[in-house]
Amino acid sequence: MENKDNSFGQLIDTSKDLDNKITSNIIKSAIQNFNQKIQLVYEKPNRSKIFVNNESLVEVALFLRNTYGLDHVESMSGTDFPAENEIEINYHLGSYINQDLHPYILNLATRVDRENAKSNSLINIFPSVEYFERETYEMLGVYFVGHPRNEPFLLPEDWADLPPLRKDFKLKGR
Amino acid sequence: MSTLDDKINEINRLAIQITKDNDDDRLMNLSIGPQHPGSGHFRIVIKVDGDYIVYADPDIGYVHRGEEKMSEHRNFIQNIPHLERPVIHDSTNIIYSYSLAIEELIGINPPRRGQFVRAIAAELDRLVYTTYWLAIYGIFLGHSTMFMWPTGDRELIIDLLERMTGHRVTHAFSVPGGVRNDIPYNFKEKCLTQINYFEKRLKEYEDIFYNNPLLRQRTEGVGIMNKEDAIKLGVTGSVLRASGVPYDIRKVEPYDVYDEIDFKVQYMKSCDTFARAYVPYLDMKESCHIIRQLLDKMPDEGSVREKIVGNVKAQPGETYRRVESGRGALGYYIISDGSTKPYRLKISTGSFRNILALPFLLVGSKLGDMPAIYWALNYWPIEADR
Amino acid sequence: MLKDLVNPTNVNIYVSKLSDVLIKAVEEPLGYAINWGRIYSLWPVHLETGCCSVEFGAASSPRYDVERFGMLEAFGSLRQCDLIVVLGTVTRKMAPRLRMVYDQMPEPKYVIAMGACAITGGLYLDSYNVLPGADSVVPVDVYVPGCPPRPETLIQGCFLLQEKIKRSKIK
Amino acid sequence: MGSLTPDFRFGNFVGSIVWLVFVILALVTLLILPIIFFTLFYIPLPVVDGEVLTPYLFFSMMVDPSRTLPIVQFFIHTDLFRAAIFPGFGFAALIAAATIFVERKLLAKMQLRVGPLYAGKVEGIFQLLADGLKLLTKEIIVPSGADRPIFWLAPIMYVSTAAAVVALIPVASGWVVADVDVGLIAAFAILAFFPLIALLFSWASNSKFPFIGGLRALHQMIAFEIPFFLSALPVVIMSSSLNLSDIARSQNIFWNIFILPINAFVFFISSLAELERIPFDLPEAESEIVAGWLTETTGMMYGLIQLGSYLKLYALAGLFVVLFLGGWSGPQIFPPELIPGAHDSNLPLLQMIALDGLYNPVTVNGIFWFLIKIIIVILLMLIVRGINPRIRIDILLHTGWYKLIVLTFINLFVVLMLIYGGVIGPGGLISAR
Repeated sequence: MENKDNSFGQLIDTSKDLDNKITSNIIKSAIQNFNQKIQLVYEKPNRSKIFVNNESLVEVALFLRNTYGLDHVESMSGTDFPAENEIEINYHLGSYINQDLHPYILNLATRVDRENAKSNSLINIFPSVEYFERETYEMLGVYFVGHPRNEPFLLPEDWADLPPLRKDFKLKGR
Repeated sequence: MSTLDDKINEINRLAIQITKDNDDDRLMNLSIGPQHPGSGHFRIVIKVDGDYIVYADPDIGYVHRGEEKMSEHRNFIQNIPHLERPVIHDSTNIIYSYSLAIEELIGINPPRRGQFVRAIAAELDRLVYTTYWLAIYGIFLGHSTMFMWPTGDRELIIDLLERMTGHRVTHAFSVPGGVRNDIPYNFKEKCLTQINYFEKRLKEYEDIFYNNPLLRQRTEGVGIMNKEDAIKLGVTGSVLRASGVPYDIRKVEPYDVYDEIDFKVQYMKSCDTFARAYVPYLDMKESCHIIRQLLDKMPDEGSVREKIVGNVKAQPGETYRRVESGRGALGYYIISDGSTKPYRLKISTGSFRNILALPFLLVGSKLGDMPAIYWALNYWPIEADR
Repeated sequence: MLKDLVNPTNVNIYVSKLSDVLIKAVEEPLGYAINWGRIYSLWPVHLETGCCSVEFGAASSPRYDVERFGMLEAFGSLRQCDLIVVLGTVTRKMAPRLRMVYDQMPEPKYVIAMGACAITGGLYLDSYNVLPGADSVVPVDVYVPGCPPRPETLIQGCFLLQEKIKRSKIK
Repeated sequence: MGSLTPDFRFGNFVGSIVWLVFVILALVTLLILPIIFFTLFYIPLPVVDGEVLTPYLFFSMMVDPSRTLPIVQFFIHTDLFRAAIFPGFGFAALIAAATIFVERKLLAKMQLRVGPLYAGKVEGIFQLLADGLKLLTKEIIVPSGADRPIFWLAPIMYVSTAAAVVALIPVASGWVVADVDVGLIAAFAILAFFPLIALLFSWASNSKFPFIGGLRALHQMIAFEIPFFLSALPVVIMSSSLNLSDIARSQNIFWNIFILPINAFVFFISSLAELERIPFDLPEAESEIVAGWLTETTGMMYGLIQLGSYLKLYALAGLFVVLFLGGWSGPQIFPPELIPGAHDSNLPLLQMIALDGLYNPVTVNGIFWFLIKIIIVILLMLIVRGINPRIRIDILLHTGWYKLIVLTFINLFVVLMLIYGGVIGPGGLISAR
């Protein structure tokens, strides 16, 4: 899975030096701790993205929270890639405790199978992820194991169609 | 006072229990909303034991319009009008971070004067938003004068923005590459006059509203969310700053020209509802201060917009940009596949993150505190629903 | 002769004629008076369906002040209200609630569809969760266009509704 | 919506009224007058002052002032007039209606608005009429599962209870509907009915929010009734009477508010709580429990309850005036006669205009000062609404039980000390009697 060539993860701005050394330290130590399980996708000023195997998502998240104080989720989203038959889940982690990491956002990405979309919930590590995961569940149909409430949230209670953010859900007239 | 983890477990246990229809006869089920004078476009299902709330569950989505899906079918410029609709009274800020993200994807930089004009519009919009918020807070607490005064003064700032952009609330003013048009003639003087008047009025608001002993009694020591809980719940904006975390994106990750501006991050350490109600007020004061500096430092001439073609293609890649809106961090996560439309667009709004704190604050408080706690969360339902 | 005129059938006819005359005499002035009362006492329900609620709030601000026409802002219970202003987008989740609110209100009741979304769906024409207009859920009396309509436009819509009430007959 | 008439014009309205008048005239001339005259043939007419009272004589008596003024005088001293019109229901309802209008205008002016403007050509003075007409013709919805008799009765009970309190308020010396010796206790006893009606109605309407509102009303009553009684206790001690007229009369040297400022304050606050007005409008708190116990009221039920609550406002303001502001006492500013010399002249028209025999300068003076004072008190009650938010139920209970009761006792002890010191009270240094 992790050997796949990710066309969406190219570096956009490689010329600038990283102004914050801590951020690159995070990536380095994370990769050292979980060798082969973590893959660096890109590194930009104040932003970086790492790709994690779905099985080790929880332990990586726990490591990041406990070691570096990435304590809350700025955003969490899922993206449908029908060509690769996968759904990518992104957790944008930020920190309130660590003063040096205030401007920094780490994109923790993982991929699940599209047909049997099931991922481990991070709700016990980041309580702030609760509503984001519920939203992802109904918008993309990813079931979060360990999340207490996988149920409709934004959509009507009687929604019986495909999850709307999947690419094969067509809008009328489009 | 139990810890946050206990509360989370308790709420989840109750949620499961209620979905199983294991109702306790002692409790009364109340559905606050969507037609309720104390709710906006959403519903809170609460259970009360006497006057105490034992369970609260926000039921949002009444204005869910599928903006994220719709924007996959429109190109980058066409997306602007419908993306600003979630917060029509703070529309510059919600487009601000979109513009920043698209600028990063396309690879352009707005001219310096354009950055200043954009920042001025954003700060004025923050004033418009916060005065409306304050007005609704007044009416929620039964203070009808506090509804009328801010809505009246808000019109003056709206007049300024209308002169500047051409519409009352939905400006579509900030675009990728700068702002749509230059500021009108004599804008600077008008703006300064208006800001001076508004600061005088802010003082009067404090006298009639924040210094009112009844309001103090109602809000002080109510709905306490201490620093650790606030961080754990990942709240943002004024709610976070009222819990003693001085975190303002304008300061910690300055965008455009905010690194040249001298301002203080307003925060309070009392962690209660009064702090959450008072921090936006302090923000308004700070915004007036910022607008003065922006007007002062703005270059007198120069272009305000870097023109891009209508059907511009972005480089493939992804970006996450955020600004400090009236409700806190407002981020756009955009994935582009190199075409003229975004492949995936995700809006992470402050309201959606703050509403998570609502059940934790409501559980254990009294029914009478419900409107005070709810609206002090700086929550705008449409923005959360998108 | 007299016996022909005064038989039960004829008396019934006379009485009904008389009552017709009386009803006609009383109905018109009373009707005008009641209609006059209704047009200056339109209390809207606090039901917010979309983002036009901001401009609805602005319409009761000191500058526009809809209380001049007898409209009260932020009124409590829907049982005492006469007017629904559909404030913008009607989503699929909101539509049953909108209908429920309409059904619970006492007669006579009026509906104003405010904003492009409440008229046709507006910008959200192709969205999966938005109905193409509020008139598929509730009968609409007046459409107020704009995205969002300015408060002046809403006030003009209220004038149109008043005009409509003036011309309607009392039941 | 029904069919549309082609146009609405004021002319049409006038035309329809003319048609109504025409119909009435035609009916009177063609039907009613003949019937009257036929009956007059068979009925013996009464004899008044030695003359047979024919219709002609009746009409001629009506225009003779020497005969009509005594009739009017007799009429206004009947109990029916007092209960229905002057110091009773009609007068209070007029003041209540004026209060609603003034409240809306005053709040609007405080909030930099204009308030009602277009209903009625001058400053919207007919706004209330418009609201009333609309509410009269609204459909009345009875919720399913409601207790129908109580649901229908409660609004009427509310208004009649409010009218009962109004009946106890003396407007001037001798001008009171029910001059009972235990007037103060009766007033408090009747005032305690209101929360019970609220609770009954909220129970009868079979809905959740009204139920919470009714319970809140009961809580509020229990917390505020005791300071309410206690704040009136020193007044009773000082004037040694429970009769409201006697209490007002006993203040002709000094008003009670000068000796009992704290009690007057407590009484004012408690009456705000009794009235369920902001900041104490918890039973109707909109943002928390929709409209509280009024949630299920429709149409004229709502109108009646509003009328009742404003009647109550008048009654409590009147009670405040009687207990603390000296009732109707004030300097005599009205002349002994409306037109000097009218009593002695022989011109009947002049006597008619001067209301000879009807005009009593002391009474009119009393009514004038009473009205001035009551307007000031009502305005004070209205202004509180513009500058305060609503408070929470537990703060309210705490205020009632812990603060107000203690405050009343402070002033009570001061009064007792003054009485035992022989300064005030019956036989004191400064005393009314």
